[in-house]
Amino acid sequence: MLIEGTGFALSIVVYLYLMSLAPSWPLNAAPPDLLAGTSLTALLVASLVPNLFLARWARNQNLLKVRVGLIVMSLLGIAPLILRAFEFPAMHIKWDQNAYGSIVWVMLGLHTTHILTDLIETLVLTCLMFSRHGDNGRRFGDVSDNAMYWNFVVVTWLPMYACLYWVPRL
Amino acid sequence: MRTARPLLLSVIIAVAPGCSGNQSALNPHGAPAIHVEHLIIGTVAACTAVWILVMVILGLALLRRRRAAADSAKSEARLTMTVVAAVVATGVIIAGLTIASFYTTRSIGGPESAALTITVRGQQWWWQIFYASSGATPGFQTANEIHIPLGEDVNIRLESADVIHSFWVPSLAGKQDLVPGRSNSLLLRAEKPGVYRGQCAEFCGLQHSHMAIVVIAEAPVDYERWAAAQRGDAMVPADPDAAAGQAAFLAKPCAACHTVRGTPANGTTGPDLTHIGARQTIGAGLLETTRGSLAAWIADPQTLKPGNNMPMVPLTSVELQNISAYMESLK
Amino acid sequence: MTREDDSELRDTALEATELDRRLTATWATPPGLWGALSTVDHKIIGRRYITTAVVFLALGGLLSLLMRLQLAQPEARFIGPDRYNQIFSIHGTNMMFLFAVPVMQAMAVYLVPLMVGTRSIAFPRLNAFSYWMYLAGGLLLWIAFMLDAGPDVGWFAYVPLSGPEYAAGKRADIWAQMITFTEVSALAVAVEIVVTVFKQRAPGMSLDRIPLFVWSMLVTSFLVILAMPAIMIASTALILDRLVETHFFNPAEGGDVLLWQHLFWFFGHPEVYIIFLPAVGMVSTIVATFTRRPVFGYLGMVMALISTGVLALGLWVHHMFVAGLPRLGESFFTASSMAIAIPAGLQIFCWLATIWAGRPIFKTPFLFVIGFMVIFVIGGLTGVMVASVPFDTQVHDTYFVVAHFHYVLVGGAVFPLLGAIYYWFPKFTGRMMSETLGRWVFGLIFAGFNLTFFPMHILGLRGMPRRIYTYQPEMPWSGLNMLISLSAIILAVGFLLFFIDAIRSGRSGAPAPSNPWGASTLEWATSSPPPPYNFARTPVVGSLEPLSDNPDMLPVAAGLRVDCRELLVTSVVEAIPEAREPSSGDSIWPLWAALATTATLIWSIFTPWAVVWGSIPVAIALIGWFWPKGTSEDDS
Amino acid sequence: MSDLPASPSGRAALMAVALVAASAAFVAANVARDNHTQAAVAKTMTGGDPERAPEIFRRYGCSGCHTIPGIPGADGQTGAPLTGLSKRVYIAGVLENNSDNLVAWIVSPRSFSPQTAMPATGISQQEAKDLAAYLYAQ
Amino acid sequence: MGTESVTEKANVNPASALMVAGLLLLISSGGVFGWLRQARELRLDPPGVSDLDRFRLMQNGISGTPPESYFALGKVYESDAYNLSQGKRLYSWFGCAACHADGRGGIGPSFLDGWWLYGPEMVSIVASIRDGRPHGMPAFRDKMTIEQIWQLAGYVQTIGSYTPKVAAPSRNDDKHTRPAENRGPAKILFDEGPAGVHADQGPSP
Repeated sequence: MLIEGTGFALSIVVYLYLMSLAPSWPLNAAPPDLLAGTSLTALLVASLVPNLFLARWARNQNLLKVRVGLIVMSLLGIAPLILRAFEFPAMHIKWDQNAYGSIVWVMLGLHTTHILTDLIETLVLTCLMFSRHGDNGRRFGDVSDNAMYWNFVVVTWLPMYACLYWVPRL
Repeated sequence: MRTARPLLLSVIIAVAPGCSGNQSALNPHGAPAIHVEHLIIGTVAACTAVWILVMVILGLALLRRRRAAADSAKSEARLTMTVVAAVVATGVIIAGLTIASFYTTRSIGGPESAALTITVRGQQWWWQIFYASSGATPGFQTANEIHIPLGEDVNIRLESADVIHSFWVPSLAGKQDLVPGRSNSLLLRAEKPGVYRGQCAEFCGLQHSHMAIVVIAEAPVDYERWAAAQRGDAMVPADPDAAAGQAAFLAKPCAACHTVRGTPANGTTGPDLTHIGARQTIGAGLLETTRGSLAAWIADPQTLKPGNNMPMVPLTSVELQNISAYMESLK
Repeated sequence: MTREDDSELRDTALEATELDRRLTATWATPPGLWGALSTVDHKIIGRRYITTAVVFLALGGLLSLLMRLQLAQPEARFIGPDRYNQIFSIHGTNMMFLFAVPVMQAMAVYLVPLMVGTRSIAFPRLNAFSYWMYLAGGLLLWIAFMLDAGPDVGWFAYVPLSGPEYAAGKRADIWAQMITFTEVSALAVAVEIVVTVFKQRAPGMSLDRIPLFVWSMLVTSFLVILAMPAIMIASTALILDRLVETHFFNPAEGGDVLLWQHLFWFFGHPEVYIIFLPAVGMVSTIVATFTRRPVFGYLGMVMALISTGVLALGLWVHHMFVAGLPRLGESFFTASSMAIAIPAGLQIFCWLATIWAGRPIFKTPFLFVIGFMVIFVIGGLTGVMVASVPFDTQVHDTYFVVAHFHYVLVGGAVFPLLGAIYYWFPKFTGRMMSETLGRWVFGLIFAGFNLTFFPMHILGLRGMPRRIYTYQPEMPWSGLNMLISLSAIILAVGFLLFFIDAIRSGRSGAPAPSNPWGASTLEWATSSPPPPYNFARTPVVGSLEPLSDNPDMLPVAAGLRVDCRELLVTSVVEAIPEAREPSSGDSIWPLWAALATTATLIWSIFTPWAVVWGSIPVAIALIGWFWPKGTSEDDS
Repeated sequence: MSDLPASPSGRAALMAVALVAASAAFVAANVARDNHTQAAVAKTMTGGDPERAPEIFRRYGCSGCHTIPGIPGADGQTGAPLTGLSKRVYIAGVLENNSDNLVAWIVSPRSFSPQTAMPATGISQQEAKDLAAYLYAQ
Repeated sequence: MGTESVTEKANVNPASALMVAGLLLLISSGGVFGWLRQARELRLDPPGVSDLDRFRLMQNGISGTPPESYFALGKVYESDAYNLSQGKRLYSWFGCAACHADGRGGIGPSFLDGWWLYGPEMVSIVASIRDGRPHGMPAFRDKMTIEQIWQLAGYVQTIGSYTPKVAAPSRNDDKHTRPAENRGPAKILFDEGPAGVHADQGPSP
């Protein structure tokens, strides 16, 4: 996570660097529409609540609750992807139009990859918890690691959200 | 100790002036380069002293006679003191060198004071050079050769047409990159008349090795005479070979890439050839400008400088003769 | 967790031979091809890693001989510009990404678990995966070179020369994608080492008792983790620019050419320390052993390691002094670049003090350390020179810099590495290398190196730029170039002799005892070569030099299971035992995962859709990797 | 199939031989491919058959005056060596190097360079094409 | 004796067999790589260049056959990345954009719309560039060498191709006006296919 955190931080640095060179920012585009991104942010922040519960249940090795929590988190992993699909057009620019478009798409893409990775992991864990391998200390450990990772995905989004949606409005 | 001798040798080379040809940081003839040379000599001397000192200590540590049982606590304390002192000394030397470096940077100064500005545009793999117009006197374009008046600050504006190059004439100044999308500048000032060779220092592709530039520093009168000649159109060829050469030049692909002012040839891809016969070199320092090397270059540029952007134009033997005669006549 | 029953056989219950038999049954790699492909034993993987890296060293060395052949005379026609550009690009890329960084990490993969007294590295399957990725990246580069598709844009791949407009074909993409391979493997190893050092140290090995080599690898791993994402971002941006026309480096659309240099050198400068810091650890280890005393100023050394690591992240701009950046920034980076000389100086002085106070024994590993001191100090001092902006404007991108970084990297890393190989060879193979040949190897390499690289300083000052495939006969460089090329032969003979010695000793050298040098760190507490389980019982550490304190009987901790792979987890600071943790068993899935990733990455040079379709097999392989097999390791 | 040498040094030697063999195969295949391409281009350009050339070179005395690679006894010192002819810019310093000019030159050199010492050998057009194909294929 | 050696041969050590297989693989891959390797040609042989002029065109100026040596060279002007990117540079150096813009056309016809007045074959494009065409396309016979014309033609064909070539060059460091060649701009911008008859763009074939 330190690696990915550095990656996210560097992408923000690149964004700000390109901004510092540009005569106007965003370059030849309107600032992004707030709706999709903001509701995604709200959704991600809200998803922290069940996620924290899930982490606690996993620590307590409560199989039933963990199963429910994982299903909820799977759904909460899919929902942001749907919203994300609306975020790309909300940027009013494509990756191949100029450097602003490039960095914006790469940042969104980078974060989407993380949501996707965590979602797949959550789905696999959900299957596992319903299989005979489920009730096992190690699996519960995996679940809390996964919950931890989701926290990371959500927390790193916040500076990126600020950067993508609010910096162009400054 | 095996390396001590070459190291000292280099110091001797550094101190002995004028023995390294005309493309050398150790043979400076321009104010910026002279300042840097002083810094180089000073730093190398200081560092050599440090190195010798460390080596002497290493030698002693390795070979010294050991007493049977030393008072370990006392000697440890003494060692600690020594190491701390050495680190402090390192800090002091480093600080001294940093200050010397800042001082040199300051004394070189920026190109703000310059009266004359020359724009150098890096191209794969040659230098396009613009002398700006001033008032009524029109500007002109040339390639691979800069003339500057002696003892005057000259601002070299550095731009690139394609990839990153680096302008480096070590006898006059340090190097500076030519970065696409940006514009850099560099101060040149020659203290002694002469022909100073420089070379692209940033890897720029296939013919990075053959991308030389010549800076000619001459008395202001000579410089003005040269500039006046450069502003003029190309000479009309007098002898029949050259005249036929001009006709061939215009009929063949040559004119599509090269400009010869005063003729219909106005291509902009290759170097301006209006006064090529007066330049010292062709092919960006590849060969001396003679009838023979002109012919060799025109006949087969891809063997002389593989990968460069001048194609091999099929010419009959007579056309080749004539065009090279024409080129030579463009003084 | 203290329950004792028949199904959980512990090492407390068994006497030595039976313990050895049972532990071997649990930890050993099964024979045959399948076993070799699915092993996760850090020693086997470490040896593989080292061998592969040394093969790449030899290949890179051959390229440098080709370059010297071409440069021996002016306007030589032996190699044309196109091939020469590929050769020097691959030489640099190969030496940095396929030799220097991996070989240092490989030494750590082998040694760190032994030095901290544990049974295996953390995340052993990730370790296997990282090796396969590294191998695939290396093969990609070299096969591309054989097909005349080798990168020709330098190891630094500056845009726009490497960008979509000026680098035709797939050469630059292959460079950028090869970076991804080595990044993935380097980052994986870095994570393994950090976790191994933090959580798996032997009981009692508190932070102030960690061997210096382990400290150096810890700092190195953090540097890898912090610096490598920059090049990952940079190379991804480059591929995107080339493949799907993003505009990161296109000035006409708001991109910037210098952005590449910032990102590249933000990684590229720490890279030097990623290579050099492990060497500091090696030198410290060898100095301690061959002067018969602990390294002077342990705390100072650790602080120097950490501060070098921190400073390394803050001086990348000194590679860009002539790119036309604001002068104030340049001054700052001059100061910080100069400042790094202070921790480096501290290290040198500590070693000198150690030698001064100790009783040196002039065996081959120690000879290499002496050579290191002589050469590296020159490299460091020339580093101080190029840290000065005005000085650098004259020598940047000239042979002076070529000389400088070969003094730093060969002097500062290859010499210690060769010493380290002579030093640890008995542990790796159970056989000693030849002392006689070793002296010849040292003498030839030392003399050959200095004769080859010292004159390059002078060439640089006399105006010879780097990366030129030839020079004109009018330039006054041909004499020195001929000397350099001839000296390179001496250097090559030295290396050849080293390879011969290593191969010969590995097959028929004198058998080595457990601790041939009388060293004091834990890797010497087990047999040479170590058994698959490293230590029959986990050692307990009471000082910085556990073997000097108790040369005969090392105290041990017991209680680990012997019927499945299990190791001891300890606390970060004091190394107090916390829990028993299972360690993953052999698996073929890391290989499948590496193959799927390789296919995806190479395919993605050609179309972006490869990332979408290729992620499916990658995901399948990863699920297969982590899916529990119902074995005891999975379930405890 | 015989068993491999059991001794370590034997295996190392085998490995070394295999590496050398692989490098040799690499170089040989590369050279073969280049030659193949070059020969194919030469044939299509000239419309001649290089197979017939060696005999023609000897019959018309070409090999007496020129050094020609691959032709037995062709080490003549009177005319210029004909190695790497396809890379030349001019034929005899007079004609642009292309297949028509080369054939024409071989048939009647005097018509292009009156002072040349090269005789009109009475060679036929098709024979000259065969020679051109051979020379360009080198 | 005999039986002994037979049994020995029958029980080949699997490790040895593996090693032999590995060595054979090594040697054969050496050969394969050697055969596949194709060095970048910076200077074509002069007679080869001159032969490029000898393509045959149909009477109506549309389509024809390239010189046979072109096939012997492996159709390098269509498939070789270096030649294509050289062609791209020539496109800007020789001012093609003045009439054809970024490939969309202007005064001259578009390359992207899938409509080739004289067909998409290399020889047609080469002939158009070399000899010019009615309605304003000038002849470049005296401005470019024949090798440059082939390079340029390969590039022009690439811009208008509906299946993007792997070897195609990517964008320039210029303003973005259309998708880059390696992404198949014709396909992206004119996915509906050939755009019907262009009465305004000269004679239809």
